Amino acid sequence: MQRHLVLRVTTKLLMPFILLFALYVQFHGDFGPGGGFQAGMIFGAGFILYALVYGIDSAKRVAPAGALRVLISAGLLLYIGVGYAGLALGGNFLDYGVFSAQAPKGQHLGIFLVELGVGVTVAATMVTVFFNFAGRGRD
Amino acid sequence: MIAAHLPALQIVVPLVSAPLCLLLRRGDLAWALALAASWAALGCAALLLQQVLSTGPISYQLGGWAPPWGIEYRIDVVNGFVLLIVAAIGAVVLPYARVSIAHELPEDQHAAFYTALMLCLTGLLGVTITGDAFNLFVFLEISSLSSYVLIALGRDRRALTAAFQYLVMGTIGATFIVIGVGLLYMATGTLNMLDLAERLPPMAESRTVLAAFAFLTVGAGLKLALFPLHFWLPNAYAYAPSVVTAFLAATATKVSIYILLRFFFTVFGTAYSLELVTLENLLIPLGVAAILVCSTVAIFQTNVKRMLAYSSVAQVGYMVLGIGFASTTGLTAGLVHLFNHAMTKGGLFLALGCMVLRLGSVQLDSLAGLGRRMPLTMFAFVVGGLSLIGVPLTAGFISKWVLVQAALEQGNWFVAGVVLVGSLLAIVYVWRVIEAAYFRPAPGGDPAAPNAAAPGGEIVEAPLSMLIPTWILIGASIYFGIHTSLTLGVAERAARFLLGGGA
Amino acid sequence: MDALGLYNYWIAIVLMMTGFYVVVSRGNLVKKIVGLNIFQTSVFILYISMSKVSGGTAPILAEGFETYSNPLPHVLILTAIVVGVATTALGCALVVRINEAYGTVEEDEIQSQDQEA
Amino acid sequence: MLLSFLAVMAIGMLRLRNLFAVVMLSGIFSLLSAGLFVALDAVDVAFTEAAVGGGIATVLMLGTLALTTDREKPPEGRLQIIPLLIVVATGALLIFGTLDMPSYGDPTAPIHQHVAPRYLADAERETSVPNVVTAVLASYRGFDTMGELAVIFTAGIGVLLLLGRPRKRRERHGGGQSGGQGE
Repeated sequence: MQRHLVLRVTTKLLMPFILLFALYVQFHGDFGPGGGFQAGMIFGAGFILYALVYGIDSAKRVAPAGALRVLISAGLLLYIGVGYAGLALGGNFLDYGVFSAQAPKGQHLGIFLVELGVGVTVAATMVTVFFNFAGRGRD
Repeated sequence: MIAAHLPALQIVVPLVSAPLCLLLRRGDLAWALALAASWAALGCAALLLQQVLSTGPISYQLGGWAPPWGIEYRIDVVNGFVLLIVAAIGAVVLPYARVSIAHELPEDQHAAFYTALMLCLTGLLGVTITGDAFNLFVFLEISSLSSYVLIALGRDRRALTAAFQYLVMGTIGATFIVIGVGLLYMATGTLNMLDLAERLPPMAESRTVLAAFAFLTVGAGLKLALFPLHFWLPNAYAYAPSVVTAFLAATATKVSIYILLRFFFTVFGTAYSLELVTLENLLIPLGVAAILVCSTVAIFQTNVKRMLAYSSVAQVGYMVLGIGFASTTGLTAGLVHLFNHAMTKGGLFLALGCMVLRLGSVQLDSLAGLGRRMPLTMFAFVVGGLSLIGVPLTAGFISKWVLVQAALEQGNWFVAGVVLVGSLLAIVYVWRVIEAAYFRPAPGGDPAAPNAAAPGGEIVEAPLSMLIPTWILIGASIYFGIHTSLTLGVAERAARFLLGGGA
Repeated sequence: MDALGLYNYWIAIVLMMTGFYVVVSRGNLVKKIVGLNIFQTSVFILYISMSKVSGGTAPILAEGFETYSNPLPHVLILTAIVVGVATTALGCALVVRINEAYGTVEEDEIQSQDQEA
Repeated sequence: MLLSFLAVMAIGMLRLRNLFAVVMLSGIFSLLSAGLFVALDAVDVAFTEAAVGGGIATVLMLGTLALTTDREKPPEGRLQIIPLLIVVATGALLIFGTLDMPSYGDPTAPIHQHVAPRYLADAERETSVPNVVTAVLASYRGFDTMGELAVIFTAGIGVLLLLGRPRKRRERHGGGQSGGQGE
């Protein structure tokens, strides 16, 4: 598909919107439907679209396997880290209330952070899975 | 401060080590980290059990939300005991893993392998410790998914099909558990196990609850390889990497049995499970069938790993029998056997792993003359075999002795007889291995051995890093055959706790 | 407790059993995974059906709404969906590897190859 | 109405032997059930189901088909009785279980009485997040979500371990038999 001009141009036009939408879903999940998981999925799907149109190789230059490996771990570590932070600040594991003098604010911060962790790991996992499947082509 | 958060640390320490292992990339560093984490987990488990024994059940509120709104960890004698078993096996298996895995897996997969292994350990511990029915499912899936991967890493291509079969069966089992939990939630409006236990008795007549009970039983039965649902297990154990087989054989089915116990006795309550549904009419025949059929099948296996895998299904039968009696003695027998069998079977599979390292195969024929070439490994196997049979002074004897007592208490001579017959069958299959190893001459040069790991045909003893863990487990199965106060004492308390209303 | 009130659950159960039947009866490994997917999705439908409150609205708090549907099953199913897709990914990876090792994804052909070996 | 469509899809997937069509149908199945979830007020779930079932799962399965084959071998003529019996028995048990369930949409059902009201009443005050689903997911039951993330992580590791290496070194079993499509 690398040679279809229409596809390439459309993809290029769409990409910013897909990624922007992913970010919107990520950060607006507190108020409307959405959250880290859905955002990660959309982000991953957008990237897969890019890889399909522009070829796996150029996609891999954008997101090398090593970086993906780091990102997969980083998201989970962020989540667990938030949990540990709760411990360190004198609460129970994953207690976000202690992050701020007013518990609800701390909660909001905690939710924001863990959703971010979810989004990162999900997106990176999706892309990794896709690369690994695509990398075993017939050739 | 740390003591108060032990329940969370028990899970989170191994969990955090998993992504870190992946980040380290170097196999040896990842191994060192996993080792440290597994020992820390063992320490947590020991402290927790001690705390429970002296002060009673511990409750920990994750996220600081009170149950039933938040998720609660609840440790009592029963799961404290199971936690200790799982963590101990993890801590013993890891030192062993380094050489064995270096031999069986390519270098660049090591870090990811330890990641998967730590995830599996986390999942199993998480299933055991949690007091929330849905949280149980989530952690069950962590352990299941990682064990599918671990099994698929076996060198034979049949490992792949075995893993796929396990994936299908395991997913059906897990989905059944989800259906069961959903039905319970629909009937009561809560997911917390203690809360469920309080709300269920008034609805004992409800058909929804009965359906939930059936789905949970079948779902857990699939996971623990309860007799007619065991078809995934022999292949999965036979073709997985040695370390994985030893780890899973000693922990995964045990945790599933714990799930069954927890739902039967805590959530539904003794009155419901035994008086209303009369579970013993189901469990005892299944246990008997498992012992007789699978022990017999084991005799005809030529792959020793597969032989022991069938024997595992039979041993699950003993534990199920113990649960089926539903008396304090019966449950004690089930729980003690859970512990003893974890030590014995773990040790046996580790011994087999040593043979795989040197021979490349564990076909009966290739073991010929091994008694002289790998005396320590082979002797470990013999001792483990004796414990499997249930010879006095081994741990296996203790559990079978208590089980027979439980049978006789209820005047059930038939079951007592079955236990004896099972031991006789075990003698036959263990003897086949011993006969091959000690009484057949070692083949000279042996072109049939499919592995070139021992060039020049010289087969030497396995390295110490593998022998010591093997002997720790085998030694434990002797030690706990002589000093029974720890195992029997705790198991009896746990049994009484389960029957005493459960709460 | 009228029959109509349970209709939703029953359809979900019929779907569930269709998926389950695909899993246990079909020998094609890809189809087994599809079957598992149907099975699990139908369980999700069962859960979400439980959560519905007549006259309720989506559980996002806003002015002017009084009744909301039950959010807890939604949360559980979100988790379950993720677990489901993780299982699918692993299953697909295994199918690819099996196909590389055996050259087929039919259960009976794999079995006959194993018996020859 | 939607439910009936779903049933047609499911039967279609059972009957069809062109695996490509089966996978496509399963994608549509997911999208339809996402529509159903919207009708049942579960917007977050619908969103996820559409992204997962209609998107990622379908892409994964198409990828698998591309690497394997898209024709299913025709099954042997006989009707498979044992699977049918198992399935019918399971289904009957479930239907039996539904008999004592509260009616669909009944606001007085126990499920809406015990735990859930507190979330609806207090979540916004306690977490300052108006989407109750997000609040429960990330805070009240945040530990479940951490587990869920670990599951995804496990799947990522699994795929990495299973498919991450070039296929040549994988042929351990005689090498010859694995003629596959690809070579």
